[in-house]
Amino acid sequence: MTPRSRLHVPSPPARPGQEPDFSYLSLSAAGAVHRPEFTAPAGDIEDLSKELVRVLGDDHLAVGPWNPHLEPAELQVGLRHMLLTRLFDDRMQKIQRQGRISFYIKSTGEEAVAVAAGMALQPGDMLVPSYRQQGLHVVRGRDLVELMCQCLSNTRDMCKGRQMPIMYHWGSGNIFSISGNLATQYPQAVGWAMAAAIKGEDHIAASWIGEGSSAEADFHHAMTFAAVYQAPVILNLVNNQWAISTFQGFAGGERRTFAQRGPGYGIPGIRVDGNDFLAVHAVTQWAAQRARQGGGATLIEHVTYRVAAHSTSDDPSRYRPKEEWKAWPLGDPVARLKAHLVALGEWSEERHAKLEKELEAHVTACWKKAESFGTLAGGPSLDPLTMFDDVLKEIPEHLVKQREELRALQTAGAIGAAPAHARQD
Amino acid sequence: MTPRSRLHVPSPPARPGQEPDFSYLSLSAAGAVHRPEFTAPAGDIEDLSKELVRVLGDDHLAVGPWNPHLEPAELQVGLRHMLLTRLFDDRMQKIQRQGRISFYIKSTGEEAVAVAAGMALQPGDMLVPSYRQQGLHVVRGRDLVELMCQCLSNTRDMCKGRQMPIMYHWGSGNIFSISGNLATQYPQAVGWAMAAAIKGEDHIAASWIGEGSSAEADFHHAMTFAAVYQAPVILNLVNNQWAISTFQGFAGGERRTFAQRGPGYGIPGIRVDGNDFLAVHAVTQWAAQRARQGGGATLIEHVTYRVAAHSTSDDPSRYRPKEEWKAWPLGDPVARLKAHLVALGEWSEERHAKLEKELEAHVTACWKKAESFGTLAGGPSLDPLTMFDDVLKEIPEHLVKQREELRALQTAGAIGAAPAHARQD
Amino acid sequence: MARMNMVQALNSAMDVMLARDPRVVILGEDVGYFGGVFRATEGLQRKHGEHRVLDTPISEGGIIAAAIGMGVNGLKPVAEIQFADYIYPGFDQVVSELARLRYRTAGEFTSPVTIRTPCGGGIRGGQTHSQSPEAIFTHVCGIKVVMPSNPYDAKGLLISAIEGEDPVVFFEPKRIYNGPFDGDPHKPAVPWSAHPLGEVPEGHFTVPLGRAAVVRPGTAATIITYGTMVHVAEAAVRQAGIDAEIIDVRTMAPLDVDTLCASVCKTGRCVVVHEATLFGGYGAELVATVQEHCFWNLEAPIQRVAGWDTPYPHAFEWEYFPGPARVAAALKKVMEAS
Amino acid sequence: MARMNMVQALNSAMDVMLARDPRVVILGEDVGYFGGVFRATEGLQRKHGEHRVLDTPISEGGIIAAAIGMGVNGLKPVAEIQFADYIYPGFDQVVSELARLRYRTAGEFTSPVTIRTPCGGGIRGGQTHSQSPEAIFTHVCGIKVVMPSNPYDAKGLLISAIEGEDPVVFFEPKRIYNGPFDGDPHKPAVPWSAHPLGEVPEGHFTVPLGRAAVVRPGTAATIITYGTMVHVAEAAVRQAGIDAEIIDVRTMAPLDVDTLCASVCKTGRCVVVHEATLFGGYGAELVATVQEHCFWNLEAPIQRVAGWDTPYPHAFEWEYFPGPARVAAALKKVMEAS
Ligand SMILES: Cc1ncc(C[n+]2csc(CCOP(=O)(O)OP(=O)(O)O)c2C)c(N)n1
Ligand SMILES: Cc1ncc(C[n+]2csc(CCOP(=O)(O)OP(=O)(O)O)c2C)c(N)n1
Ligand SMILES: [Mg+2]
Ligand SMILES: [Mg+2]
Repeated sequence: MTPRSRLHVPSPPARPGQEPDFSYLSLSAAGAVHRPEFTAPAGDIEDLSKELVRVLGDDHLAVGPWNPHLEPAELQVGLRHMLLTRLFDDRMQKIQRQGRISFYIKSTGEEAVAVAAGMALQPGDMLVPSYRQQGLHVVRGRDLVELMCQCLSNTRDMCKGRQMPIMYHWGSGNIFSISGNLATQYPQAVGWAMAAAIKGEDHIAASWIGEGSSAEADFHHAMTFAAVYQAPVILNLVNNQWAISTFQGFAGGERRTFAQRGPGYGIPGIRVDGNDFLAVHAVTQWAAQRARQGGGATLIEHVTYRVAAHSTSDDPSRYRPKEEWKAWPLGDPVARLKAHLVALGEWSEERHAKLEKELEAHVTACWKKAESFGTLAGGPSLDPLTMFDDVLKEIPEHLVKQREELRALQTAGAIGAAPAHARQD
Repeated sequence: MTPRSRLHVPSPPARPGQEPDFSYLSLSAAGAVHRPEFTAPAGDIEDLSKELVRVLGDDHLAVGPWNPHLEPAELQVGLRHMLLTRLFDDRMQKIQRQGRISFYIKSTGEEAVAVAAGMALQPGDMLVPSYRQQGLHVVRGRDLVELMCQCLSNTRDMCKGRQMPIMYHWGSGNIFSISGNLATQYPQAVGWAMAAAIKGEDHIAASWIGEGSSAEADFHHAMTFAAVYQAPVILNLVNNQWAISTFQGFAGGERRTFAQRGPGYGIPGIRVDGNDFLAVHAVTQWAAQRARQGGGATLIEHVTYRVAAHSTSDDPSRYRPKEEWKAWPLGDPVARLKAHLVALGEWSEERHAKLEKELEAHVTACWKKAESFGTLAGGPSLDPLTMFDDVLKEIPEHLVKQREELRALQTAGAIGAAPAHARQD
Repeated sequence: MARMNMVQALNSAMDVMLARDPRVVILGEDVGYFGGVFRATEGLQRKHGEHRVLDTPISEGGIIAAAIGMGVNGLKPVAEIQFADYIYPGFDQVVSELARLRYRTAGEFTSPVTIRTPCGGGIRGGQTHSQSPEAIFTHVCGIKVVMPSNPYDAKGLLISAIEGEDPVVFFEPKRIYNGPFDGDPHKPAVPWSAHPLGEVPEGHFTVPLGRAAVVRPGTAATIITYGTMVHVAEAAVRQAGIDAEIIDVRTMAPLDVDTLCASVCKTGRCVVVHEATLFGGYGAELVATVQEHCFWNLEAPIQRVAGWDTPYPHAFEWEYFPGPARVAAALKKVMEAS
Repeated sequence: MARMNMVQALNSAMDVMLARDPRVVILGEDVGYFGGVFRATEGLQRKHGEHRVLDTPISEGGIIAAAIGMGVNGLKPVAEIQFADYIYPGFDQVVSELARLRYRTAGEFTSPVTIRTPCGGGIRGGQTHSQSPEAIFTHVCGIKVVMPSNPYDAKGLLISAIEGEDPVVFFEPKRIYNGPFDGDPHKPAVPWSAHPLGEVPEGHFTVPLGRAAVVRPGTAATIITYGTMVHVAEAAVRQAGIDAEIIDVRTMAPLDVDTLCASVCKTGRCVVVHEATLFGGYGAELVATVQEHCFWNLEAPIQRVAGWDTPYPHAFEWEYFPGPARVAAALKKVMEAS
């Protein structure tokens, strides 16, 4: 036998200029996957990690044991949240293109992963997202103005200008701070849940991570601690097929699903159609109840597709077929929920168009208001001297001195106003 | 529903003063587990991660598809290696108790995990152990004097006095350096294997980690990289039931096996009776052939028991029943291989006693020789000024100066000889 | 008052806080049933329950991350990292998360985690049981960094750390867990029970963070140091016969600049001492700060005495350890210069 | 000679080394097919093959660990960490493994990994795309730490790093990838193509590690700095109208003490400048070293100009960034003092 290189290098099914090819995806039919009791031992339900929980069929009707039987009114709220999330994203992206904010990340095509899951949880539950679940804020009723002000780093920025756009948090809304460092939030969510269990409280935590980020150490930390202490936490893994330029095979998705990691740790893993609002809602509810009843953690892999660029700094046409998303076999979560409601007779094109208009007007009004608190180009702005606050609870002496040094420089005119927009290399 | 704490805290089946209880272990009968082709897809052989590959039956005969059909001569060599490892350990522990070395770690009861695996590999394969696989050095024919000199930090210490006892390495023998930091070697072994594959060489790497250490990030890194690149590596996880004071439940072993982590990553996981020389040999051979033929990595969980204290700094009677090891259902690897050879008519009590004597004499002779190269109490000793070597390839200026500073202090008598033995707090 | 060694003092601090504040939880490798490899948590799980004192998986990153999450959910976690040498796998969670959370959320989310970890050499632990990585943490904005040099301070500082609302990395110089060590390995060990600072109140008391202590008043020169080296400095002063003032930094960040600089401006001569390696070490910050504030009073260049710039070499511990001979030599050097 | 910006120069260094030495491999997140988020590896996979230029999982710890293993097996890995802010998850592998392997095996095992990582602010990247963590690495014995300030040095130093047998952490000040930046964000960006140091040989050449460069001779004072701040220092000198000598450290560890101290002993005044936060920063080491060697020549306390001791605040980049105004003020301060 002649020795030869055997290094396997994962390669996506299609590159720019090639035909999109999603044949690698294994799909189950809507309604085909069984729904076990909350109390089923992880070892007995390993099949859930290989199948794909789906509720909405091709006929747009809800079928099977995972049908959450939501009221039409609730579905309409879900549709509204997803649509608002999408319109908000579209607007913010446009605003970024105009140079009015410096950076943005869209969640287009993945709205259900945040919205349906968020709706299936309770207000006291702590949500611990990555940067692509802005839908959670929408679900919990956050004033979009606050999100916009954060992106503007203006006088109403909840982060006081300290974070890049989209790094939101919401203390009173129980939505945790987004970190620029991937995956760090995952084991923190487990710790939060452990504390709830220690205190004997009835709240659970839910966290989100991208499939690419699951290669980070913190994924392992989260899984291990969740398994050992049976922490009341839902660990959502959003498999949107792409990290930045690398497809999910580079996170280890070539030969098994990400949900299968769960059983490896003794945690149920559920693979769900992430673009099926009803399915995401149902599996979240199942996992939440399991956690609340002392059954510990669940890993949920949401199979979805990142329709947009990774961020406004990215150009996906360099690494994947331009219209790959059009071939995505699981469709669009907004369109699918809409079609379901239409099929139920609870929605119509007219109502949809009206809602869209209403929400667009709402977003416009919010942006107008947000701008009144300051923009990159002008208006009121945060006092730079606040940058010395909150490093520690109390401002230590050396920072007092540094603040005075900066104040003196400002007074002397040595450090002037910032330019409208710094050069981005 | 009244909220109540649900934090699960793993608890071992028995604490000091209680009856040992190994009923949590799931065992398969010898010969009961199927042996798939090398080429079987990981997803098709997930059962191997839950079963327990065993070859030696209660009648001490080899049975089933995993029987490696080794020649009696080879088995005798294996027995010799395991016995030598054990006697070496016993002697070094005694020597430590006498204060003649400062620290030691035994592998008692786990000798097969290193010896049988080591014998199933080829000399060009890189072995990347943790601190409890001294048997690998024995298998590869290392002069015990060299290991002893390392423990003595004497003039023949391969580490030049820079590492605590047992932190061996062997460049020409292809046994990697042991790190004091747990688990770091695991992804390094994967990197080594990736390089072999990149170069098109026919060597594989094999690494060892404790079940407790599998909670470290580096376990995840190793598994992820091994899975993504199908690296030719064997990842051995030695589940000896205990970390220091915490049982394997604290690493996540309560609700599934460690081997099951493999399938979670798309890597075959095999759970093997780590005290069964033949079984360990067979699964190693299988995994090695798979890796060499381009099939990628295998995770092997060796189910064994840490008979000795964690190290000479540890007192296990504080946290587990004193004689727990006596109740260990998988017996002793040396005794079992011996009984097998006897059953084959290829060994006898007399030959065993004679071998034991011979090996003890050998260990004694080695110790004598090792001592001649310096002991803690006296004899030749390393030049402390060598401590400035090997920080970088070439000694940089600031270290030259520091070396001169130390030399001057020595000359002035300001820094004297070290005491025979520093106080250990 | 009771007699305590440093381990007992730390144990007592945690015991007091577990009893006083239901939010306090202890977590770490082997800290629960077993009571810690250095016995710092001995008896605490038995007394306060296994939901207050938790054994953890061997995962420093996971321990610190979980502690952060617990802190966000209203607990006051005290995490033990078994050896400071093993804190690096948790480094990202410390730097990117623990230290940043208050800042990045403008105070809306905080997590007051205390990380305890034994550091330093002199116990024949070789390169992975002897490190002193404090400098690295002092460069991270958003955490406090502490190292006590005696049982009294250890307890008082640890209680302050746990009660405070900031994250603290609390280094414990394990060489002096059982007794002060003056750098001479030939001498019999003196236990804390025979030392005035081994007298420690049994109940609650605090030693404030952010304040250095003048542990030996003097006029001829100033030695700035912390941890084990405080005792080495005392021995060096005796050995050199120079009336140096010795300052125990105690809190490395934020630094009590005033106490340090008042002394150096008075004495005009300064030696900075630590066990950690010299290059890029915390001593550099001390020198840089002192020379800036005391330049016009300095009679000689400030000297640093520190570990040689090599990994901690197991067999050459006493040639490596910056003992009294080296400190005394530096003292003489700053006295002679002019 | 060709015109290159710093990214192209780095790309060229890797290209040259991939072609010259079959042992060289590149690995990192998005470095393969895509060519890196800063395009530093653009075209390299296409040219040299996907076994030489590897995309990796998003796992900085895994990347560095795998690179170490590859290095042990005879390769010369060049690992990219996408932002220096993300190096912390790999910190344990750097400190405990990469930096220690040669030492702990007395040279029997070595792994000459080069870790490239973009650092520094000024690109509106906020706190997790702007950090300058070099100080932390300079305190780790067993690695070299490098930061270039122009395309020529970038290529020459990177080739030296890859060819050398020691591990190197190679920081790339991303603010000056495309052109020198003098700290004034209001000015139009000047590309490297219009700068003499944008002239870079296309083939193989080296700039030695461990040697600082006098980038502007002067007599009145010495500014010691590196990376982006070299250009800020130049602007500050112009602004202040003071004939300061500017030294570009280039290799932070091991440090070229002689070049630094010769200058300060000559000028008698010194300002140390870096982007990283002040407290416990690398500037402290520079100050401590310089004051020790040049004490008798110093006319004024050495000043440090550095990032304020806060996390990098996204919106206040230009109040935070230690620009020419602050450097000039410090220069004036050292000139006035006496
Ligand atoms: C520790 C760390 N490493 C690298 C990055 C750079 N980075 C930001 S997003 C990203 C891709 C993440 O992909 P995935 O987890 O799949 O999430 P998605 O963007 O698809 O939602 C990378 C590599 C980072 N932010 N943090
Ligand atoms: C990073 C790190 N954390 C903690 C330790 C301390 N430590 C040394 S051995 C050990 C237990 C390891 O248990 P396991 O992995 O099961 O291996 P075994 O000793 O049973 O062979 C611990 C916690 C260490 N050496 N390194
Ligand atoms: Mg993704
Ligand atoms: Mg173990």
